[in-house]
Amino acid sequence: MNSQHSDTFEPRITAFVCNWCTYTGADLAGTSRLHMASNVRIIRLPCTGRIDPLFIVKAFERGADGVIVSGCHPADCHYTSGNYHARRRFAVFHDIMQFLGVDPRRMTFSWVSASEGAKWKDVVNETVANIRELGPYEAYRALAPDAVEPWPEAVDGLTPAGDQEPAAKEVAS
Amino acid sequence: MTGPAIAPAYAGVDELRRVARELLESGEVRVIIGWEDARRGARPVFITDPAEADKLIFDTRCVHNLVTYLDPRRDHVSELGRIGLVVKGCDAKAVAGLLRESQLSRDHVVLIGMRCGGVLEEGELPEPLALTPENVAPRCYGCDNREPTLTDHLLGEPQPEPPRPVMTIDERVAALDDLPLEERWAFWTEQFSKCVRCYACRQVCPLCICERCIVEKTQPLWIESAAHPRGNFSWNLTRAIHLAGRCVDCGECERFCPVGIPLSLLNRKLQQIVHDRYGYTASDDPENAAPIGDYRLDDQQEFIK
Amino acid sequence: MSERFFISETDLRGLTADLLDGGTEVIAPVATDICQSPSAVAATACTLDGSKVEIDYRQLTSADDLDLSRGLPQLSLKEFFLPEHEPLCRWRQKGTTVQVFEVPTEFAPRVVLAAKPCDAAALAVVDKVMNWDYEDELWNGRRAATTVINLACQVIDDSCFCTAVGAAPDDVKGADGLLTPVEGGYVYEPATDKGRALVEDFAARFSADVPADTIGGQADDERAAARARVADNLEIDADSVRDWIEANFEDPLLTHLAMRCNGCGACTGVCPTCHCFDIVDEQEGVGHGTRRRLWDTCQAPTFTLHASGHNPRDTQHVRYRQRINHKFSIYPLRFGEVLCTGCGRCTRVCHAGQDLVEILEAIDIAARRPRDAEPAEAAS
Amino acid sequence: MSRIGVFVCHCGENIGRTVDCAAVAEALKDHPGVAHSEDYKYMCSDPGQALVKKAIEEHNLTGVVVAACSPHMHEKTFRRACDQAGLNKFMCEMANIREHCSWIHEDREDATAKAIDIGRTIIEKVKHNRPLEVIKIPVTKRAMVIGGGIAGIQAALDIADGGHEVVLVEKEASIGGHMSQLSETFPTLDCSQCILTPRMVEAYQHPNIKLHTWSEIEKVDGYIGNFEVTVRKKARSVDLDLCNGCGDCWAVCPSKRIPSEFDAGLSNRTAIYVPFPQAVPNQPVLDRENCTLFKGRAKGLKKDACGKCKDACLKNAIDYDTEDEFVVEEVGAIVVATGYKLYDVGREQPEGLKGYGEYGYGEDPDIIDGLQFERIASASGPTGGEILRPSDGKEPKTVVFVHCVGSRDIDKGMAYCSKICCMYNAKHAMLYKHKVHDGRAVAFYMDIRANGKGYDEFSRRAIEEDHAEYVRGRVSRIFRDGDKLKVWGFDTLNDEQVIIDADMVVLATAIRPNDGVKELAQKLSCSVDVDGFINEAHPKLRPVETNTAGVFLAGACQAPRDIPDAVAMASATGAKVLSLFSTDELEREPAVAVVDERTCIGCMRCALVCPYGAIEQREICTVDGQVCGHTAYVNPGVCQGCGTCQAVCLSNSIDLQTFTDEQVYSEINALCMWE
Repeated sequence: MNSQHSDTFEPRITAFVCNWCTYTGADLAGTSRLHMASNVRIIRLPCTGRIDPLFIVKAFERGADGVIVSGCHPADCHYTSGNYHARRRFAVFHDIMQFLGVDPRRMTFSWVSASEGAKWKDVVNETVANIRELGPYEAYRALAPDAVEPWPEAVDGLTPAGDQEPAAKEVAS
Repeated sequence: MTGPAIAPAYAGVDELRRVARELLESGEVRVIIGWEDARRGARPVFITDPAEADKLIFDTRCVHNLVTYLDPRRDHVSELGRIGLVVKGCDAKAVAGLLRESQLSRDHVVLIGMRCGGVLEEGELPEPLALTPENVAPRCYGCDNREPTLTDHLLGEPQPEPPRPVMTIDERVAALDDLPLEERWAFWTEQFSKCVRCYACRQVCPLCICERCIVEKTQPLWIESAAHPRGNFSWNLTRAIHLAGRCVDCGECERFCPVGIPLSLLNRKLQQIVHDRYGYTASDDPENAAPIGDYRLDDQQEFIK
Repeated sequence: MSERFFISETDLRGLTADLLDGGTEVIAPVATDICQSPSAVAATACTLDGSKVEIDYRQLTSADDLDLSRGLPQLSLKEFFLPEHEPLCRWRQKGTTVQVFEVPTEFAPRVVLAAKPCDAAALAVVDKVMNWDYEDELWNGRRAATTVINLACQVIDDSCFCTAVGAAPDDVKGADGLLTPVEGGYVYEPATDKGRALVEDFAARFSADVPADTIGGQADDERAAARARVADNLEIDADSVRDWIEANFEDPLLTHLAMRCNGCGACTGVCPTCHCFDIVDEQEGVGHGTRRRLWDTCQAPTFTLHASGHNPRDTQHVRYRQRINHKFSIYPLRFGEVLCTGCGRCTRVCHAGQDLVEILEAIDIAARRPRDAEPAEAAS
Repeated sequence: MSRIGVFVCHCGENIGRTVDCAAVAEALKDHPGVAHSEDYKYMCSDPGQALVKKAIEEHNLTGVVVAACSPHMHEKTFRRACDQAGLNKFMCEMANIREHCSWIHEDREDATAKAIDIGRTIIEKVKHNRPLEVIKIPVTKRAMVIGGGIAGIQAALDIADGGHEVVLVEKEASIGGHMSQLSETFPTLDCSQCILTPRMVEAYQHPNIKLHTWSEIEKVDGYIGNFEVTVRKKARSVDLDLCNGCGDCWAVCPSKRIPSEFDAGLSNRTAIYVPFPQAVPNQPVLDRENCTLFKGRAKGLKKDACGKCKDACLKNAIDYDTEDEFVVEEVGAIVVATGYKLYDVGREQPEGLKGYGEYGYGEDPDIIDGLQFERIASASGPTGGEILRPSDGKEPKTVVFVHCVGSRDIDKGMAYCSKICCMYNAKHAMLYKHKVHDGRAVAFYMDIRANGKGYDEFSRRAIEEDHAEYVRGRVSRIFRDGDKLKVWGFDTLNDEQVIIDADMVVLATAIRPNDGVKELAQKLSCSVDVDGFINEAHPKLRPVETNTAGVFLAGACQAPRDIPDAVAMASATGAKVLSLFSTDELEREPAVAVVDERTCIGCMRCALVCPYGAIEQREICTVDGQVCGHTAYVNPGVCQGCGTCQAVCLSNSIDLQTFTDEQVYSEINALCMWE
């Protein structure tokens, strides 16, 4: 990913956004041609209420350097109260993660409405800038068993499944 | 060197034995769950025969939160019939939690509440020791429910406050909070790396009542079940946040942890969070709604852009 | 056992240093005062100026860390042969082609020093199931690469019962040699070729000149005394226990033993002979991941949960009975020895008060009782 | 094993310019589970859709990913195409590489890499999509219209004429709205009341229309096709069944100095009153806040201080003890037509607005707003249609009209254009000149926005035929100087300061959403925009729909609207509602939560957070029928698919179809490719 910039750090950021406000706000940023950093990958959900803290944890596990969670402003929730419940959940999660030693700047929580394409752009750019400053999330990646069980050397070609035994042995040596 | 003195049993043991006997004799309950004195110290006991009611004890060794046996999924307990349960104040909060979450009907259980003056950190001792700052269960300090209100019988006499432990849990949490972020991370990842994923913490928790724990869900595998640091971080984090606003601070998770992870620090931090943000403290009033699942229009949101 | 060597305290440390210098991994009990670590402030078990020693088998980084004076480590040696989790293979996929990487099954030589006899004996017991219908290459590879040297047990408490299940505090079962503490050092008795090789490779550290008054005298007395102390805790007839359990599977005694069990599974984690594992595929992303095996516990409902939703062991007392049944009846009937070496960890670790000493005693009493007598009372 | 087809759209140049679509299609070919991948210039065109259909058949695809625009744009299009090709339509998802990629990035390499990632994410999701069937729910063929202005009346009439019952709810005592206050209407200068009142009467008498005036929306439950709306009928103190509107009550009312809302404060009314002579229903309401009797009761007087109206009423229609009444109306669709209010530009400003203290509005009686001028110009107004200034009743010889007071002013007012002021100012100037032939009408304007049919001609007529003086520039200050109002302005075309001695000033104050719209929107689960207008579902393609299915918008609740626009929107909502009512059953997306009864323990946390009350506790039984526990159950007809229940379920025993745990997990996985 982002291999074209191998010499500079390109943050990988996952955004969990609600369908009605932030996703639509990001659409509006598009229709308004608001240029922004390209480091964010959006995962669309119906509502912030649907966002389980495990999503964020899993994103870090999968190598995200930062996470954005964004949805409708209070009182704007398409589902009336999903974002209020999410707000409590995120507050608890935010605080406990900080207690565990996770830099809160790794997680951006924001309200971006369907009409706030420009705000979405700012949230994206600010988060990217913050994470760029913090650097890759090595501390979290160090938790991976990969850190102590490195992969065998990468190989160019892959062998068909039926043929795997010799190739694998060769690689493993 | 002289150790702490041996302390007498708390007042109310005789009453406890009498009430237990009467409840069993009248058939009001089929089993009394309380504490007994065994080869290795105090432990839970299930009494079905009124003649054995005298086995019951109540002293500083009665650490166990027996509410864990009310989990509706413990068929071998529930099939005995109506339960009489001996509870301390902290235990009664867990009963309230089960009632709140529709896991128990109030008339299924007779609660025998004991006025409590605090317990030891460990109950596996041949004799009840007097509480000292070194041996007292840290959670007992500042306990707000030493006389349970969610009871059918309240026994014993008012007890003095337990001693202040050498270091309270709040002080330990504060000490961690004062560390730089990286050191906190190092501390917790080291602690979690000890985890062997036996799930003792979950099994003994009176409020970990899921039929299938999230960690056992394999499709998708949100939490890796292998005891590597990554899986351990997710597991310990998730266990803790699942108890946010539900934890009653009985400390059983930490006591049962075979590798000594200081889980009560995490639990206490979460209690502080829900208290500071939502003004919620666990109580033994089942009508007192838990903070997660509820909201206010003006909940703090300073962390949201 | 005719061969006996003396090794001084200094030479044992020197031997350890030699091994480490030679690049051999050494595993031995290490005591850590957890209250001295920087994070001690927050570790609830500690007070600020307090001290709480945890003892574990660890891979040594220095010979100085070796601590031979302590009791049983928290966890058994099992984890060095069957790790809590280990990769079995890893895969990658591109399009429809899949590449599988298998893990190596050959391991570098290593030495376990001062193993507790109950822990070493457990290796020999588990060897049988690991080479029964399927030969476990990873287990066998680690076993072959490892020299295990026992230290005769000195620290015995009221949960030890190795002598009741055919082991002893000075056993060499499953080990390659035995160290017995004597004045100024240890008497070393090799039990296998691997054990003898240690003497050959580091001949300078050993002396064939064993002080006559130590072994055969004082040390033997201490070994006998240790055995007697363990035997005081529990004596059973393991064969009749085995047969009684098989014949009385439905006896209420077996299920009522487990009333207070929380099913936490801590006992199986700390048990040196519990060897059940689960295999999971850990996806690490799209098209790649690791197949990993990890400890499992028969005390968890999911252990026997069928895909249909049916669970043959769906309550805790049935699961607890399984644990007893497997250890003291099923395993001996199939492999000729009990799946327990009497280390007592399960009892010590159980804060609910499940006490294997007490339970085995109760079954033994039931087994000795004439067949037509009243059914036994629950141990509680 | 999944067989996913990937279709990368160039969207002409829209995507193709910044994203190398061929490279994206090529890269995704090797993604595990992809059986086919191609790119095409316009995927949404007929030939493009044909490619999708052909590939589904040829490659026996189990899922389709269209990498193109936002799902909000064309998801339906491609799902339909899949359906036609025999693939369950819920096996098709959009990868948004236009709005979220090509339009917001410039670097081609970056954008292409990101487009590939986006494609992978959605491929991973689709691999876990499941074929679903649409949910069918019954429709209550009865509509509610909230707001009885011209938009509400029109919507109600259209739906009622279509054969369905309509409940029209109006918070004032009479329907008619702001249009009833207007004198004449642009661009035809026909009398507002002449065209409106017949409509009001028609609505009143229509057999399919049920009218609740002096009523507000208390609560909205349910969902499209099946709303339950609780209407608060405010205590009117007058029994409408008995009252014949004779007027004896207000004739005797001692409180006679209450500013009339209808006359925009330019005349007074009594405490028991009919808002205006043509009111519908033409029956009075008792304004309890200003009534002597109720003021006395509020002070705790034991004996009622008045009672004259009750004594005067021969029909015995007045009852001081009526209370608010709640009526639950079951309807299948709701039209919101709550209209607007004018920006009160005085010194005291709520909501962080700055106001226009320098214009002296609210401080000098001769500085008035547009609606007040309407009343002055109206034949039914306080002056009988004569143009007389409020302070002394003299005919003003110089009237200054100020455009854009609060509109198009980011600093002190609103950013938007209020749309109707250019036209009504031209109208006001003309009405004034038609009545005061020797008068001078001066208008300060920013731009003339007259873009409706006949609008430009109309505003030119004001200048060319009626000689209104148009000064392009802003007014900086208005203040009293003796008998005159000094209006300081600047003429930007002549680059000079202008000072006008005016007798009266009319401020074209901005249009704002009506009071209470935000609260109403919340009850309807609709969102409001930054200015407080209710959001439409799509600004161009779904302008009268909201994001809440079954709730539609007409008139100025959505944005400033003139009468033709409001009526057009109203008729559009009528068409929407009638088309909704054209089927007995409604098809809904199966994006609903489903409980796994095997692992649910019935803790009911899900029910606690469900905004729709869609979750209930259900007993579960063993095979022999014995109750052995309880679990949660989601009513699929009520569930709206937010998924809040799922995130609070500790064991993840509830799963939201179309956004399942497996789907989200897989999407996150796509972050980490081994390449």
